[in-house]
Amino acid sequence: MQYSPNELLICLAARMMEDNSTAFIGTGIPMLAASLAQKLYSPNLVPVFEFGGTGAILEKLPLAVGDMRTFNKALHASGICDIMETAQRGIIEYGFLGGAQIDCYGNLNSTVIGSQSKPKVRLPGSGGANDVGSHCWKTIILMQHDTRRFMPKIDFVTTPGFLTGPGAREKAGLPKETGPYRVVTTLAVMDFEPKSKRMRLIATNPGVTVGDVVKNTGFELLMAEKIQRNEPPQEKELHALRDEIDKDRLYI
Amino acid sequence: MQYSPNELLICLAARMMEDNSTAFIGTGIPMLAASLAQKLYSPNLVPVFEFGGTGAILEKLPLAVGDMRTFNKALHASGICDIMETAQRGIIEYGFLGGAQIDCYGNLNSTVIGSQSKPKVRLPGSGGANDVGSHCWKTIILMQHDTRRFMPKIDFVTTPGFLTGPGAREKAGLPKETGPYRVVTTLAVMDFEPKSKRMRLIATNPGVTVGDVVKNTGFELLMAEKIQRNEPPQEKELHALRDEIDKDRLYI
Amino acid sequence: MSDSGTYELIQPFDLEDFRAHNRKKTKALTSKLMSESDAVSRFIKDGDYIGIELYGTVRCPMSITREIIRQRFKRLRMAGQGVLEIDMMAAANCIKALDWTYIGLEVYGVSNSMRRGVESGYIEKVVEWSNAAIAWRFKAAAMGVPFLPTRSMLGTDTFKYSSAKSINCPFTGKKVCLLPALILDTGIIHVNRADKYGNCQIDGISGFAAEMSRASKNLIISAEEIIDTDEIRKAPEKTIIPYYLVDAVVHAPFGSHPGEMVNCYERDEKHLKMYFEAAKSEETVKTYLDKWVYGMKNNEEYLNAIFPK
Amino acid sequence: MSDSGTYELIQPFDLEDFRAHNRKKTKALTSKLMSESDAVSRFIKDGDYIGIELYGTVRCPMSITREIIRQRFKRLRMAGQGVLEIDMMAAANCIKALDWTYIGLEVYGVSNSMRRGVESGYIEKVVEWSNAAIAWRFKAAAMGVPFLPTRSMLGTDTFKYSSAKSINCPFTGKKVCLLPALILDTGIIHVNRADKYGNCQIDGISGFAAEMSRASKNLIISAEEIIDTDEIRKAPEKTIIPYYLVDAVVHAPFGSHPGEMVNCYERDEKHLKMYFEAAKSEETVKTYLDKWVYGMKNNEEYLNAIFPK
Repeated sequence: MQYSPNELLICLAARMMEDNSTAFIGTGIPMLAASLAQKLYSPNLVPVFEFGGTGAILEKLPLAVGDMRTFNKALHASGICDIMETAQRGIIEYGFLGGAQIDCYGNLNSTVIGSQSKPKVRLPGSGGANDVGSHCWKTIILMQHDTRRFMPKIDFVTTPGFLTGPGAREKAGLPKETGPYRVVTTLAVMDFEPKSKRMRLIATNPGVTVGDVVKNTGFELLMAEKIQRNEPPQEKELHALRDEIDKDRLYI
Repeated sequence: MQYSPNELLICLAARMMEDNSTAFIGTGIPMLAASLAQKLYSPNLVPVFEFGGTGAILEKLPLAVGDMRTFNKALHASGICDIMETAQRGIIEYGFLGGAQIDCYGNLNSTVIGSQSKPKVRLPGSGGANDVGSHCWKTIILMQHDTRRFMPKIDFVTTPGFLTGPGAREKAGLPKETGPYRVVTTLAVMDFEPKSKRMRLIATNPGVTVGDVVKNTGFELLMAEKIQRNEPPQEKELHALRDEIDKDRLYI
Repeated sequence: MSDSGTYELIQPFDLEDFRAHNRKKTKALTSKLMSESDAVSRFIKDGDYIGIELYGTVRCPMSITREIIRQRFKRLRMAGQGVLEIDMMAAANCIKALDWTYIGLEVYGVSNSMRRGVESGYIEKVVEWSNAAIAWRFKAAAMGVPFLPTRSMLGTDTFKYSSAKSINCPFTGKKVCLLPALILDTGIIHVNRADKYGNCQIDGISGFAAEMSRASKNLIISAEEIIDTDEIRKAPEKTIIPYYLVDAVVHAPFGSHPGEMVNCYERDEKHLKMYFEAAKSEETVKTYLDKWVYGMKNNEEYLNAIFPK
Repeated sequence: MSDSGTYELIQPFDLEDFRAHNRKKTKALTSKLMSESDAVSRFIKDGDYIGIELYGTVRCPMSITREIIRQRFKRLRMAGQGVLEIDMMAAANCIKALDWTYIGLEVYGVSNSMRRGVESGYIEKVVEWSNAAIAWRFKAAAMGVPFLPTRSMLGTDTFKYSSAKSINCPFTGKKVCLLPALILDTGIIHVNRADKYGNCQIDGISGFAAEMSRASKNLIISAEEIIDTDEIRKAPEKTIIPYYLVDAVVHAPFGSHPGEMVNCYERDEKHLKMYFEAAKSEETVKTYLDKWVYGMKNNEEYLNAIFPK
């Protein structure tokens, strides 16, 4: 079956969402992935939306992080401070992040290309990304994979990955044992090698070689001992996505 | 007409409550005074109760600072943090306080007689008093008047008056232009002389001489140029108190 | 220019430990319904630091309080903003140390049980705070931060006999008081309604329930009424305490008796007077406790005695 | 060990001045009903620092936004967590400086109007924050304190290009970020319901309305519906913004159009797409503004054009 790069990303992300876990859901792909996960894999996934919705049943795809669908039949509807403080207290397991640039420690830039005071391209900024990346236990980064995005040095650290390496998060005052967990891209899935905290290839997407991934990564990528192959989107996944979750094809 | 010392205190306090002003109302005499004020003098008095009630219509006398009557037909029902922060932002004009001991700067003790770690008499403690005395613009102190209470040095400063004198509140970090406004007692009404911040007699109660007040005050009391005489409780006040507000005579 | 209250923290806090604890708590929808007895024995151990949310005699979890006394704890540490429940626990010698703001009987005067406890030295340590300060300390923990600034407590002995600190604000240069986070081993809150998972609704004002629930490592909820989760999902903005904070849900009709419960019942003034009269001496309060607390197997038996059929 | 972001505060705060201002505001129940035009001209002047509460296109006070553009402000300073409204104000060259967290068009991509404003230098100063940081800065002001601590922003360029500071916590010794209070000259919030005095109700989630309303020296409310105060008094726990915070109440049905309003209407996707398409270039967005903003006398005229009879 044919599928788009976004559909693949959505399926890979949805499969990572554990049942009975809390996950911070942002606009776009995470919303589609959470909807798909609730439908197929994790009916008791607890989606958390930054403007106040917790534990919604995602019957209709939310279009914004504060729309009615983010607290549809929810267990709790509060506000942004309550949600962000809940994350700061360690309640929220997963967070999903995107970005324009990423380095080998998983630091993310979504603020600016060029200098902050005289930008070449002004990007949308942190939004909740810095908070999600600071407080959630495991952040999962979703990105397109090419050398303009996977860079040895990014222009601006909007959201903390492992900063300058082992121990750097703790030294900066960030909560213990938090940080990037997976990087899911159009080409592959990476984790972070526990000692060096550097990005490591663990699985390639269908039709993608290790060489393709290396060629499209602007820094040295560590290699897992055994590199897995990701399953392509399955029929039931694509059916749920196309015919139920995003019938109007707003995203896919 | 006969009246009790408490009835006099209630009437004196009620007459001080301005219409369309916000007033922090504690248990006991302030509740009776606020009810009386809403009935006779200040129908638009906005009572604020520390556990969350704002703008209640005091049809029945509250018995506790969090009972249903404190938010009867109220404009807003929140919680203690919201209310205390509202005071900290400068929204609340009046606060009413009591205490076991007071000094010439209006500092109040409601914590302990003797030493804090080895008390002779352990008292109920600050409660909201320290907060009210720190943040409200004008605090009105209600007390019995005798030398065991009006002391040159109190055992413990629970709630700040003018501390050690002019400028001391500001130096301590307390908000500008706040502090004790009146001391209303069973014998008299005092204010604080603006320059020295020391307690000053401004009016005596019916049947009380200036000498009586001085004799019952354990520190040197400043004297206003002209000392007023307080009106005794009037028939309409006593009628409202006895036959409407506190029919069950819980307080009077 | 920085300054410190004289006392060490009765309950030192560790945000990393709190985060790790919060992470481990289940996020699954599992029933937490249990009896007062199970809730107390499972989630409180002697020596723990506990907190009870209430406003005076209003919405006070008395069925849980009586169970705590029944289980004869002797060395509890507590945040004390209380009336009836704390007087009773002091009378039963349950308490060893206190973060104290107001403990008294409101219109019925001082708490004689607390006086006896403190003046005799049975209660070993009392640290002073204001009401807002205690609520803000819960709020600091609820926010997941080590402290909150305030302009309360400055310049007073309340500050001097606390564990607060003051600094010059790095932005304004002016003095400000810092209140340390207060993370409870166990919090206890009585609510109007809860589902079996612990999603809670409170009518009217909400005191410090939102903050204290989020500041508790373990949280015992007693509820006048157990409702279906569908009712929760119909009005999620009414949920003031979400289920993932909660460890035990106890169905406790008249759970605040002899105090009152908003929208449910008023105070039992007669019983209150009887208790406060008894509380005046060690002997008479013992007689009260023997009859109404130790003498009752559980809350059902208590209610049957209060409301004989 | 203490550290500071590089930027000076765009909006320095003075808690004493804020307290004095709050004291002067009337506590009387007086009608504050007025038109968009009066609300904006009375409570905003050029150069002011303003804030708009919303979540993306949801509950965004668009009728007030259009009026701000219509009155041709040129040097506003703003807290920017925004989508449609801030893109439009940038397109109309209303903004000179920003505390920026997220400004973009969500699924429709980056805000080209902001890009033009920032990259050309018309917008003179941009200071970085996270979403929570901006909300907590409002919360600091709402609490009446100079700052709030957080563990956000640490270790990043977001901190470096902010006006935050970091200190070692006096209790734990560990590093913590301090967020300075953000007191708005004028806040603007769209609600489901308000009475004429300004007591407001919001359905469902409440974003940062509670915090921002309490952080505003002047507060403009627009409401889908004006209700009687008796309705407010029947359910005082629903009041999220009490009247004494409010200076203007504007009756604005479809006030969030072309965005959505919880329980009232969904997004007008067609109009949104038309706008976002227009916003791609300076010329086309000018045409849009000429027609839909400058070309309309007031919100009534706008609504008549949107929903022709």
